[in-house]
Amino acid sequence: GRYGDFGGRFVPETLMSPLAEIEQAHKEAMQDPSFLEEYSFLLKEYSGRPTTVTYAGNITTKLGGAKVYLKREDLNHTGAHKINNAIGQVLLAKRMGKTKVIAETGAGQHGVATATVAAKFGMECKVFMGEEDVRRQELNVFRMQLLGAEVIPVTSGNKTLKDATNEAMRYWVQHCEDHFYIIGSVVGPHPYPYIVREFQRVIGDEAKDQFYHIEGTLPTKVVACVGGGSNAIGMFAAFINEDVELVGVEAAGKGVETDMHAATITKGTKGVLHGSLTYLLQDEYGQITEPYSISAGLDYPGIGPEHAHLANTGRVKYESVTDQEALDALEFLAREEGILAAIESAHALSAAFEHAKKMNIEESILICLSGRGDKDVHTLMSHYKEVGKA
Amino acid sequence: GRYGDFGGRFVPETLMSPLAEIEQAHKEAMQDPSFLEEYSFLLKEYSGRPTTVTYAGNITTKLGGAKVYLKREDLNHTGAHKINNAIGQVLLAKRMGKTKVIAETGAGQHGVATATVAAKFGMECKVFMGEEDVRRQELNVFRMQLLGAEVIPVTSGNKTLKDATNEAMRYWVQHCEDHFYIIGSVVGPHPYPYIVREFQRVIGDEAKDQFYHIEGTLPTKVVACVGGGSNAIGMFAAFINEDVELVGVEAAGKGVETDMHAATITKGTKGVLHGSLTYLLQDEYGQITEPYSISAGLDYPGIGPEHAHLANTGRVKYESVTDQEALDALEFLAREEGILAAIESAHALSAAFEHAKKMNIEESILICLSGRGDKDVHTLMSHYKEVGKA
Amino acid sequence: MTALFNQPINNQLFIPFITAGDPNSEATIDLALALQEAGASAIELGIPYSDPVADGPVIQKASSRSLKNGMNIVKAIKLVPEMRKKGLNIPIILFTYYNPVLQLDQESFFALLRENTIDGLLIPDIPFEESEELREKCKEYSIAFISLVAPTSSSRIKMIAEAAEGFIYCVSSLGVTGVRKNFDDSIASFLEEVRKHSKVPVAVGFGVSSREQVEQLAHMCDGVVVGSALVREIERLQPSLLDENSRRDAVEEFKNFARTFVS
Amino acid sequence: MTALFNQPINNQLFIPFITAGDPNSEATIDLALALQEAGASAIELGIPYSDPVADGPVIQKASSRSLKNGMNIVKAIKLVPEMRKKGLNIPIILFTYYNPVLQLDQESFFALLRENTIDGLLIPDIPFEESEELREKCKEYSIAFISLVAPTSSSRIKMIAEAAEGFIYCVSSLGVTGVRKNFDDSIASFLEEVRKHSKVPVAVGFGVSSREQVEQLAHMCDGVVVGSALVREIERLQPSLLDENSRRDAVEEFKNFARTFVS
Repeated sequence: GRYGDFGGRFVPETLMSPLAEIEQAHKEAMQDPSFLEEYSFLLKEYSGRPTTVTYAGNITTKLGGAKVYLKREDLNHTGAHKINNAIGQVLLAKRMGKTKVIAETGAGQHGVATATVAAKFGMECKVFMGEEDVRRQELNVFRMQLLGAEVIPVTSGNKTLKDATNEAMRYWVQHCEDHFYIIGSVVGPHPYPYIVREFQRVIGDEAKDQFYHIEGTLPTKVVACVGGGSNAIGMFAAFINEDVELVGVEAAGKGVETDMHAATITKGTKGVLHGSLTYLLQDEYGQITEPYSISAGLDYPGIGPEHAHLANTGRVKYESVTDQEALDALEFLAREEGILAAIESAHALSAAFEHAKKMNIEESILICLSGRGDKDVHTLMSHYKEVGKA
Repeated sequence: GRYGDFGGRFVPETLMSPLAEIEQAHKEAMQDPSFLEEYSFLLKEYSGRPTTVTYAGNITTKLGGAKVYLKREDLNHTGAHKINNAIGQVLLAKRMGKTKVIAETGAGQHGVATATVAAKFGMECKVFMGEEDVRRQELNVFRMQLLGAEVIPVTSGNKTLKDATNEAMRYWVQHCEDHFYIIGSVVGPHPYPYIVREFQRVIGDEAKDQFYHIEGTLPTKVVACVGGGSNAIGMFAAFINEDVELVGVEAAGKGVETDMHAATITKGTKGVLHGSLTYLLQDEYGQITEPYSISAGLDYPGIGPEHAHLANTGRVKYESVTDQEALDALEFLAREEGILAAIESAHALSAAFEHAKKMNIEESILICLSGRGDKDVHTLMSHYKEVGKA
Repeated sequence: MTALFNQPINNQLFIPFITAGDPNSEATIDLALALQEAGASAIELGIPYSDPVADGPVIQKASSRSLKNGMNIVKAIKLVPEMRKKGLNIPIILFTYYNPVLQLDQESFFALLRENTIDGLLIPDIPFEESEELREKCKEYSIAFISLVAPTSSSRIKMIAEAAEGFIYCVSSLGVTGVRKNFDDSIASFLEEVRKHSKVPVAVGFGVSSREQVEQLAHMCDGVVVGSALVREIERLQPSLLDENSRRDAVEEFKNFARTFVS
Repeated sequence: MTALFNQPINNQLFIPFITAGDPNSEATIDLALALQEAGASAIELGIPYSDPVADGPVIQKASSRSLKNGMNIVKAIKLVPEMRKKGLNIPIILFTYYNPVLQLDQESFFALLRENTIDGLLIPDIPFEESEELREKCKEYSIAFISLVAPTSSSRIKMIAEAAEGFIYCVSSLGVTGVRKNFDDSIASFLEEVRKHSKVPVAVGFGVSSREQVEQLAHMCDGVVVGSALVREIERLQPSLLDENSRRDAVEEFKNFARTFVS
């Protein structure tokens, strides 16, 4: 359960046996052809995979550098990569005989994905969501409710993703005997970071094949945004042993020089949160500080332990992008390519566009477009109102 | 340009030559392999086609009748089947050397699709939308604006789709020399109903193959909603010469016995609107009456002329479904299968579920799920608030 | 061939358009008479329609005012004999979208036109190719079927112009009806092409809104159709036109305005 | 083996929990002394933490009150000598989440514990498998490393119980800290299993909130840990505890409340 120094299983004793059972069940499942077949079938027939790889020709021309390609996770059922993992975990829950699932959510994408698979598998579903995120993502809240899930607003702390995760863990500690906790990112105690990566690696596996089919080679660079980091790990998994430069992009919020950001690797220090040892935003006494990002999906003070390790070894380069840079990239993509990205994904776009400019046309850059931006329209509207653009 | 008695080209003289040019350009394009290749390429690499066919297992079990399958047009880029046609028409516009496009929109799906392809092809874009629909579909309005389109609120009449279409036609009459009008449904003067059908038949062509691959046979019945009727025609096209029962579903609003509905075939009479002869909701003096549906996409007093013909010959059976029935079906699908349908598509669901109940498990029913419901969340929220459910 | 103008044309034709029932039936009758006094060669009497796609905002508004008053195609046709009774003797051309016509039995419709002394029929959303049957019927009933040609008609001009009856209505520029500041320079060659093929007078419409424009067009055509400019004046005079006490003065004011278009 | 309780245990252990700095440092010292007077066998001194996932709402709120007062792990540890100065002689167990500990250099942390006469260490989010190094250090510094076992521990009970030091903390039911009305019936067999393997006293915590519950548990274990019930009382008394003039009375009231848990 370790990635170098990082990871582990730092949880109350109550959860140790449930986690061991999940680890065992997952191990068996991944060796069971009927499990893998059902997982693949659902990805294909239910979520519409494979998602396509789109060449962003207009942007390539405008930037005048590397060819820009987008892995279109926004075309998944429910609008983001989160469904890949939710499908995997609900199948695991079913295999373990559980009939109730819980989840935490920030932007609501994982909450919607979980509510969706819970509906599909007839399971009771509770989604914990910070009260501030409930406000920012009201569309997704209603979607979850319509799917039959109970959305539980969390009022502690900053009322965002970290607090929702705390509350989900607390609830799980009390109800682990009959509840399965569907964690939405490559965070949490072992085996979650591993399970989530394995259920998200389909992104990279597909993209690698598709890209090779188009270009006859591998991309020069691969870029993905990192909150907890599940889309990035899923994307990177296929390229980690290849000669491909990997870039993870964190949320710099109002700037990493301010105290309003979520740039965990760039500015964080080692610590334990939500069950694993990783980089965290915290004060000298180990109190977790409140992160900030315009993107509810990146507004998290920790990061997946495998990312911490990949940052440490230097295999993946981590950068950060401010709110404004992300929004500019989002608008640029919409205007040039007719694609409305999630604000999360727009962080990857922004960094990737900067890279692309400095590269040449023989090179190429593959970006994980992790989700669509429909859910962010309210946030965008109020942002534009604020800056007087709408 | 006729379907039996229906169709034709009833437009001001100014538009006659532009329409003839479009007809000619389309004819040539459809025989040009490079055009067809680019169209197919965009459907695949940009919009993510083929869209999958999903077996609705839980619903099948609950209804206890025919096997229920869904053609998942909601998984298209921008969230509905409208993009198929918008891609086709923008390619046609490009081929004709036009650099400006206009469109009308009701629910905003066609407007978003048009704004999207306009962005992708670097064209100026104006979308006409009834003021009432601007209010009902504010999410889509902002999406269009973000994509760089100008949304023009139309204040005449009932301020919905019919009025938006009037205004788009007026604008086109004045600007037809350099503007291409991307009509969103199988309505309007010839050759539009034909062009739109040809660009939407991919729905049925794919679905037929996919269904055959799954079941080894053809579906017993195929069901689709009908506003103008483009998703339905696109779906039906592949089955029209087969031994498959076809059902089109209109919006009965608050009931066909009231004056608040949009059940054009069920309750309409012959007349000319927006350039073609078809069934219309009108008074004895030929004044078009205001239709009503909770669904902005079905809130139209006319219907594609080919549908009028298919109703007349009896090849397709047309039924109608009320607001409430559609919402119930929408909720049922969300809870049972984890899929949030557009209110438009929910009309097809509702009728299909009733059919399915009366059929047996050896039979099957294929429903065109024409779009996703994210855009309708506000409408749903206020509806549930009204009926005291939320 | 169905003639609309019995005498040979000496001076420019002035063909005004008003909407039946705007602001009410009585006013429409008085306004028609005023137009005759102002020198109108014929009157286009517009049938209000719910979806007037060939009209700009001024006539759209007139249409909905009139519809609110309960006007319909049958009532509008029946206003003409009342105008005649008061002395109207110039031709009346019924301007209507196709759909209201379609809802009437064809024979009764034409009988209605004849009974009520309608001289011409103009349907802006019926192009040449869709109009054969109607043109036949018009001939049978001695009603002039007015055709429109547009700058975009190009190769269609010959076909349309040769078959034209009464007068041929040339759309001055691309577009719907409405007031315009200037005409496209290309209008001269367009009108020349129309005249080459037309055996009937060539009138220009859509956007003619001032004396200057009329003069500008005079040497290129046989007349003008003026719609929105007059309808806007009616809109302005609406309160006075609706008031029994002030109607006469308002009609007089309207007549003076209309006269400015007559050469 | 590091012993926490020097004397053999004659009666039930009463191990109360309070949060350092709630409502302020002075009050914490007085409350600790009151608990000793009420008959506490040892005190769990909680370090406030931003993300206390093992705690219910009562202790979460105490944590955030204390953090707002500027409390931290170092300050909290340094309160203990002040308690000792005022006569506290029962063992003090530091209750802290792992992250604050991790931020300190390990040697300095243990030196700090020893210097400040801390007797035990309880980290609710360090399971047995992750605790080896800390347990070694505790031995080196003669600090009892308190282990938790839960009903879900099942096959892990033996492993944990055999390695337990000071006392073994049994989670009464699934869950986080907090006040509960009733205990699960299965607790008896769970505690029996723990006692079979434990060489140290067996205490039950998480949810013990009344005298009745203490009595109900008495024959099954060696003592109880009471947290939320006491912290809620502190919350109630907060205004009086913060006021110099009323603190003494409030502490007395708290003492009387705490006494109800002592058999």
